[in-house]
Amino acid sequence: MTTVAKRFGSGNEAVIDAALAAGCHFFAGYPVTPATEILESAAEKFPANNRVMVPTEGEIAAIHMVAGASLAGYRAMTATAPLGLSLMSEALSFFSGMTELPGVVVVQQRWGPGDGSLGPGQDGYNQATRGCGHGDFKMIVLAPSTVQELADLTILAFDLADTYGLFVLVLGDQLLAIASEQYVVSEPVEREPRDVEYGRGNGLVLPELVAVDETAGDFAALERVGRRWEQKFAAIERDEARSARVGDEGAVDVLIVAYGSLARIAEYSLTQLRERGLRVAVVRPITLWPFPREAVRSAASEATLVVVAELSMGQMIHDVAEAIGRRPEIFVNWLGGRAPSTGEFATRVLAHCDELQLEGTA
Amino acid sequence: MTTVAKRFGSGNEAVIDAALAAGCHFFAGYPVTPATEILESAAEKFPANNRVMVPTEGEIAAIHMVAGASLAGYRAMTATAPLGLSLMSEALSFFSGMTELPGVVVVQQRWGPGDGSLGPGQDGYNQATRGCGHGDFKMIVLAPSTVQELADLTILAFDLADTYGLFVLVLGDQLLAIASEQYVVSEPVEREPRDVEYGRGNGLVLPELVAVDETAGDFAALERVGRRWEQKFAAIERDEARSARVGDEGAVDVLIVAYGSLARIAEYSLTQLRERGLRVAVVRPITLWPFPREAVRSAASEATLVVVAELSMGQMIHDVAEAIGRRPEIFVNWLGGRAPSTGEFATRVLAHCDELQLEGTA
Amino acid sequence: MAKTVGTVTIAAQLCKGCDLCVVVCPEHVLAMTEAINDKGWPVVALVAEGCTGCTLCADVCPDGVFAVYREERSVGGGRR
Amino acid sequence: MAKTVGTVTIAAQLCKGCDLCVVVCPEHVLAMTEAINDKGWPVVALVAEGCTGCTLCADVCPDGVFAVYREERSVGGGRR
Amino acid sequence: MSEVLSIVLTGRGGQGVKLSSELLAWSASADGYNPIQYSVYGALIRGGEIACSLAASREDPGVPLRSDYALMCAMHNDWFDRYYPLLVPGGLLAYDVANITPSSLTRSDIEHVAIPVAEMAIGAGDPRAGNMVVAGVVANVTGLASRDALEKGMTEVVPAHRADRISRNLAAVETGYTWAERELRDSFAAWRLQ
Amino acid sequence: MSEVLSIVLTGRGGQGVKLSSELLAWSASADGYNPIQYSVYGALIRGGEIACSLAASREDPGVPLRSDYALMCAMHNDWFDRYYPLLVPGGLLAYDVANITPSSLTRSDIEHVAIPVAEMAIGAGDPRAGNMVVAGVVANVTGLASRDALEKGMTEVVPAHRADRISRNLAAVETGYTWAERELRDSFAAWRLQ
Amino acid sequence: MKLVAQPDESALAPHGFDFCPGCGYGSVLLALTDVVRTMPQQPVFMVDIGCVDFMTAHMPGDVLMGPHGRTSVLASGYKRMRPERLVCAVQGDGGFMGLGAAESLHTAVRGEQITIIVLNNGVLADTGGQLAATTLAGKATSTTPEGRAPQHGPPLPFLEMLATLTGVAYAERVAIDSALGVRRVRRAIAKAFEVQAAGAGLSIVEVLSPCPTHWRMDSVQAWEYITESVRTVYPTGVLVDRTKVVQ
Amino acid sequence: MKLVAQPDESALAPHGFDFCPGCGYGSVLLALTDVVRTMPQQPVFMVDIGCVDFMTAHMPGDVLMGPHGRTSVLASGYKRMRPERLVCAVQGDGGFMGLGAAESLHTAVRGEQITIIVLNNGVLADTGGQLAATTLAGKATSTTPEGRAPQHGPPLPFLEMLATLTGVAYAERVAIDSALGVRRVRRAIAKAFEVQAAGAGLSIVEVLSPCPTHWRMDSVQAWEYITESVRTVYPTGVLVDRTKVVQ
Ligand SMILES: Cc1ncc(C[n+]2csc(CCOP(=O)(O)OP(=O)(O)O)c2C)c(N)n1
Ligand SMILES: Cc1ncc(C[n+]2csc(CCOP(=O)(O)OP(=O)(O)O)c2C)c(N)n1
Ligand code: SF4
Ligand code: SF4
Ligand code: SF4
Ligand code: SF4
Ligand code: SF4
Ligand code: SF4
Ligand SMILES: [Mg+2]
Ligand SMILES: [Mg+2]
Repeated sequence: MTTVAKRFGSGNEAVIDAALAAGCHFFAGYPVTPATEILESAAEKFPANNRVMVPTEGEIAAIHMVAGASLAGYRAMTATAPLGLSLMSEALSFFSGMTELPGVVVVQQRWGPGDGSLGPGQDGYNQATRGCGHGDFKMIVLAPSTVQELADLTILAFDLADTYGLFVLVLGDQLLAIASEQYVVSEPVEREPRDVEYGRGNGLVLPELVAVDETAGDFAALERVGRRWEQKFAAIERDEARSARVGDEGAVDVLIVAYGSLARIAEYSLTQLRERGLRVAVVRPITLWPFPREAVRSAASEATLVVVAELSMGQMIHDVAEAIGRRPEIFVNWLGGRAPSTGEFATRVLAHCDELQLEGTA
Repeated sequence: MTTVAKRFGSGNEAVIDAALAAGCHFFAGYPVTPATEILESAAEKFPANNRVMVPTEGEIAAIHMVAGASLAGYRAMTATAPLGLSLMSEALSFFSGMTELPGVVVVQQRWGPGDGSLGPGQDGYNQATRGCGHGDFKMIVLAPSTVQELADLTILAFDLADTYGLFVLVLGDQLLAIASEQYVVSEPVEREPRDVEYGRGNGLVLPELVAVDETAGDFAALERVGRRWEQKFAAIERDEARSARVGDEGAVDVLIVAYGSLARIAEYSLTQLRERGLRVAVVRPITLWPFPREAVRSAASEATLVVVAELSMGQMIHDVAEAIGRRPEIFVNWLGGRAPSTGEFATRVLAHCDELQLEGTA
Repeated sequence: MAKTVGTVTIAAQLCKGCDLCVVVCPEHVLAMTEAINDKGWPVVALVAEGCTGCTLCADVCPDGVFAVYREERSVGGGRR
Repeated sequence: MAKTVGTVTIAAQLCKGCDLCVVVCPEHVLAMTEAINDKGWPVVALVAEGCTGCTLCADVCPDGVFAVYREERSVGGGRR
Repeated sequence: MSEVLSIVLTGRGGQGVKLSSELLAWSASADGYNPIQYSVYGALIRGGEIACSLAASREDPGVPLRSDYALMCAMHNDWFDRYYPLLVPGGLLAYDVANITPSSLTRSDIEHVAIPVAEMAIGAGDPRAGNMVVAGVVANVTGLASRDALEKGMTEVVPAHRADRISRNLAAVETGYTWAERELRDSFAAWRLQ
Repeated sequence: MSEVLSIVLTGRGGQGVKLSSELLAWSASADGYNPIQYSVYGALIRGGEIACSLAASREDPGVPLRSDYALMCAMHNDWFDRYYPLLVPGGLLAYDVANITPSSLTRSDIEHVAIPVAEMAIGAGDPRAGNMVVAGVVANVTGLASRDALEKGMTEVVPAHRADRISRNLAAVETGYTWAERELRDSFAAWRLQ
Repeated sequence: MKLVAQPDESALAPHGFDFCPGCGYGSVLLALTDVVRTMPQQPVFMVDIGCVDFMTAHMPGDVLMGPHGRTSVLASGYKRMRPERLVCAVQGDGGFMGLGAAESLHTAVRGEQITIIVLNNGVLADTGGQLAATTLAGKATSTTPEGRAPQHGPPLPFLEMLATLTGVAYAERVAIDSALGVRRVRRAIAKAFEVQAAGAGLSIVEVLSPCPTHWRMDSVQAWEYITESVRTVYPTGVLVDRTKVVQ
Repeated sequence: MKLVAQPDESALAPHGFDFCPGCGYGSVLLALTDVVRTMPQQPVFMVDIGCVDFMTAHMPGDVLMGPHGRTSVLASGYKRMRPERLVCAVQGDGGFMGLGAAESLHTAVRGEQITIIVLNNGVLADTGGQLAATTLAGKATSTTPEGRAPQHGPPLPFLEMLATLTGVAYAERVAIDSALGVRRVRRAIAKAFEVQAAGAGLSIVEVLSPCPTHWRMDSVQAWEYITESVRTVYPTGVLVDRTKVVQ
């Protein structure tokens, strides 16, 4: 039996405690703000727990090492910012999409293109949910909103990765990364390597695409592999969508859709919104892919106004629009590495509600 | 006055003829199927026309060289497949998103994650339209459907890149890349370098994010830059969406939405669909970002069934769904590097129509 | 006196007619033929006596076409 | 006889109190003070006579704090 | 007779099928046709299977991927099965007599013609120029390209570092062209481009 | 009195503000509170501006980014302007007497207290330990952490390779703690955590 | 008569190799198979993208194909978790010295306990014979139709550079340009695996391998080109053997 | 009295540098400014990401900050189109020898006509002092809390390796550990620009630069560490000067 300890620390530290508890045995990574502390924590705790941590010369090496360790049967991970995820994207397409190796990448978002701003942002949604690398593949994306949830979802990420044979991204952000809170994670667990069995011909040959296509240039055979993947992704869309709802039940005046740290800010702003006589709720996608379409759609169907809030120019908003079949009435966002206080959040939402002459029903 | 010559050649060759006609003076690149011939054509024609072609050690070097040449004021380009675009994505976020340098990347799609299949595919839509690199930025994406249009859009790409200060992606595919057709492109043009003026302080300092933020850690100033970008992207969405419609006018039984080579196949399948008594049309997005939402929406509003066709598991379909406010009734796709003949295309669409018991009105 | 004699078997379906074995064979007992195998390549054949089983052809053939056999045979009356 | 005399001016707002100049000054005329500048760093000062204007402090200061002045002065009666 | 002539050449990469097809396309273009040409390869294989699709018309030739071939030229058993069914009824299969298993020729709704490719190539002085012989046959039988156009096309498609092959290639083309003129005068007449 | 106590420490990175804040958070946690701590930096600057937000409660402390500070501890003019307005009416500004320009202290709806940081640090034997003095003051004035908890917290937040600083740091904390006990007994009483 | 030489059937299954006539990669594969069948354990192979990946199905052991240029780090990750296994990356020169040069370099810096077989054929062969880091000066490729010129720089002596790093326990360059050369390939690969088994550090075998197709030569000319030209720029032999020092 | 030494005011504007106390980067910036003000034209600078990018606003010329590790190729692209301008990449050791090692290497292979100033401070400083290719053996960093150990490999002598390439016209390593050292930095940078102006090839100046913060030392100790430890692993001096051969 594993014991459970209450700890106090940053989100970045919680990630490594969670990884140890999930039986992760390998970490490789390259520093980048605001994920660096994850590496540093791994550098301390992985060797101390008889696991391997390799500080590499860059992100590309890191993700390939992780894939190698995963092929060896061990739970393996890296951590980075969207910036570094860009450099990993070719490999992720290969290893997650094509060879179906399990693995976990924790991505702490900041804001902006290029080296952008170091402040909090949500600029990695598009990349994580659909564009991380070429090719027709998907990775599960988990979006925690507290340090505790960051730890919990890191553990879940390893399980999902093993279940489906893909990489799972835990998409945090700068606030989660460096804010310190209490959290509970069980003690480190040692895990036996899983069997790696894809055997054929002289031995194991990966990826399957190569195996099926080896002599024939047979596009039909390739298409069959594609169809299998299509079904796998459809199954994940069906079974793994997760979300949480906070606030008033049933019909509301204002439904806020937000994820991650910003969702938490939105949740705490509800008090102030209610003071204005509004019935309000926050629906928070926990899986960004698969997007919890049904949960968002049904909540929106009982809401007068739908608000989408993001720390970006609008990335998740397209998934929301698709889910609810219309453009959300209100979009509020903050850019530049800036996140609002709960007061500023509420004020901004209220200004839009006033403009749209919303009457509260509470 | 430039003369105009009729040529016969592959799409890949047409790209380089078009680049020369657009006054592109610099090419750097790394080979990858099915874009390699673009490099090879550049290797022949760029030096012969007194321009610079650098075969680099990889995609990352190529895109950085292109950015350097662009900073020097010259029109510059590279070419690759989605595979290589993944490796360029970090730099594109930096140079297109953050420093607003103009540039052109021709991307010839194949299919599949990883090194996937070498056959035709449309696996780069997500990546090109919204996920190419981290950060809150957009690149214009042009999708030709014939060799002639590939040439024309390559030229347009340079113009748009200069107008808006960003990279423009020309998203072709394997069919367009290697199919040979007649095309018309004007003769090579020499172009003076543009003035590069962002002057401040001791000299030009790019990117602006660094310039504004240099001493103050001033997230509000960073946000102002973000807002300017937001407006720029909004202007592009308003002014640059392009699409084409072929087939019956007005209300139709079946509206097909497809892009690139597959749209061309769809267009030629119309005859066969009409033989079944259907009124049919194809709406073909030419800009994938900005997506021609209005054109698709209004066409769909007069259509009984909307068909989305892709050589992928479904990437553009999300933009169509968002545009028309519902899930398109029919999705047909081919995977594995396989594209249908016009007959197979029509048959597949008709099977769905039959299933949905569509009655033709023609 | 003992003489080394050998022979080779040729997996003609694997041959690609690259000529390397022909050039390397010290006894000049290999030659390219007019025959084309299923893969579309001209194939090599053992065209003369005198193979010593030296294995050079097997060493150089990139496609694993040769198996080489060898034995020592006593020749002549052997003067003491 | 000519003696080289010098002096330095110190842009105290730029100083970060790293001590390099203090250690390097051959005449030991620089010292760290208790004063803290606007950036929050202790600052260096010229605390004694004897600067020769050798410029070593300016060479080593990573923050461009020093301007160095120098002149040759004749000292003593000068015996011939 | 359709306004678009659609043909396919199949074989193995090492046989030079693609060069034949490119030659035909370039030459047709030089002769005022509007051709579209596209090759499909067996993935990941050196000298592996190849099929070259060529459609030409005085107007719009349509899409690169076809399934309506009037003429198929088969130089190898590989991929024969894949394209043979795509010949339209009344179409023509011309095949390399040395490389196609006769028992595969099962359709009765099309015409079959055997080409003595190797023999002609050797006759033309270059045993490896079978692909050029075939190009000559196709050019003649379809009316896609004149002798003049073929000569122009050849200089376009042969890479600079192989320019020394041009005249040998043209000799092989000519052999095929003349052979078809003599032997296949009536086959394919219905489809021939004007 | 709100159930959540929210404080902010501002200054420059070089002053060790973050370490103070972490110490307070860890110690509060050790004392059974539920704290949340978050630092904002001026981008791109070594030793640049920093603000450390710390909220604590027996229950849920809420979000990391705050705008409802009951206590602000200002160690430098930098970013003073950014956070001073975020003090709630009735709140307390405690400031380093040597580093804050008195003319900035313009609000009349809050209380102001000057801390002789440098003097106390020197008194405690380490002129650079001003941050620790401040931590002691805050711990005492807010009731966030007991002496015991501060001692525990210190071993958590000081990195292993700097363990030799622990006792000097604790001396400085103690100086601030005692000073506040003596001088600020009544300030902030309304907000103090129990 | 006694059978004295025969290729491993399983290597050739099912239909032989898919390389061009005269390609040296077949010889490398046969050599590798010969070596492995005498070894107590089968290595696991990480095969790079390129013509080299036509080896995938014929390898004497488990295989993972990896993204272009990075199989050395992939192999390192595997080896770090499975130190008891022999791990071998097989890479083209383009991948090893060009696209993946940073990863190759740092694999050598860290002295990863793996074996790398580098196939130096002087071109990016799989994509059609473009300039590689190893193309000889003056040599025409499809991206340098006028030949490798000064602005492209001279061929890169990467193995010489890596051999200076102490993490590299063994580095040898061999050439497929004679029967003897092929035998040396076998010997070098065997030695490299021995070095790995001894845990001495990274072992690298670079094979100068003919690519008649893209060199635009026949197979025999390609061998001669290696002997007369390539080997003057890329001399064969043991560049470094730090296992000797260790003993 | 006569003014005999004064830093360039424009370099320091508006409020001086943002480096830590005792950081060598300030000295490099001042040296660079000194050199440039005596030159007939201002170079254009491509500055890498890292603590090095705090130089951006103080550079004596136009500046483009580039993505981490790749400024050498960025600079090369610029220079290819503007051969008349002097172009200079300024990079940290992490970017130059780690993340961007492939691009740095091939910039040297091609002998790009630019100047690269590499700041070797033995750590990835900007992100908080992690292991870099240049960290000395045994030295503790935030990702090697027990010190750089054998599994991390020894420090990488990258400049030595590059100096073997003929594309590198000039390579010198200098150290900021004395007044004399600082003067040599100036001289080396001046020489590097001369080499570029002469079109002789790539010129590289590697500066051993103290990082007291992450070395966990005071400024004076950091100088001593360079003198006593760093320079034994990374010897200073001219590694190669091919301009001499040319003349
Ligand atoms: C990131 C990436 N870029 C480009 C390619 C396309 N590509 C496939 S193989 C190859 C060249 C391989 O050259 P080399 O490594 O020398 O191997 P060879 O083919 O010569 O065996 C290239 C560029 C790819 N697969 N991945
Ligand atoms: C692709 C990428 N990965 C990571 C980072 C984060 N990062 C910024 S600076 C830096 C380290 C810089 O080290 P070095 O090049 O040695 O420069 P120094 O800070 O020491 O001057 C890192 C890893 C980044 N900006 N880009
Ligand atoms: S074994 Fe020797 S002699 Fe016999 S065929 Fe082969 S090379 Fe010639
Ligand atoms: S070496 Fe092998 S493949 Fe080449 S000709 Fe001889 S038998 Fe055939
Ligand atoms: S100029 Fe020389 S003597 Fe004068 S203060 Fe500076 S170092 Fe000392
Ligand atoms: S060297 Fe410069 S910064 Fe350092 S103490 Fe002296 S004057 Fe101040
Ligand atoms: S192209 Fe070259 S390397 Fe590739 S299989 Fe052919 S000969 Fe071998
Ligand atoms: S961290 Fe090091 S390199 Fe960066 S500014 Fe401080 S001393 Fe200089
Ligand atoms: Mg190669
Ligand atoms: Mg550094």
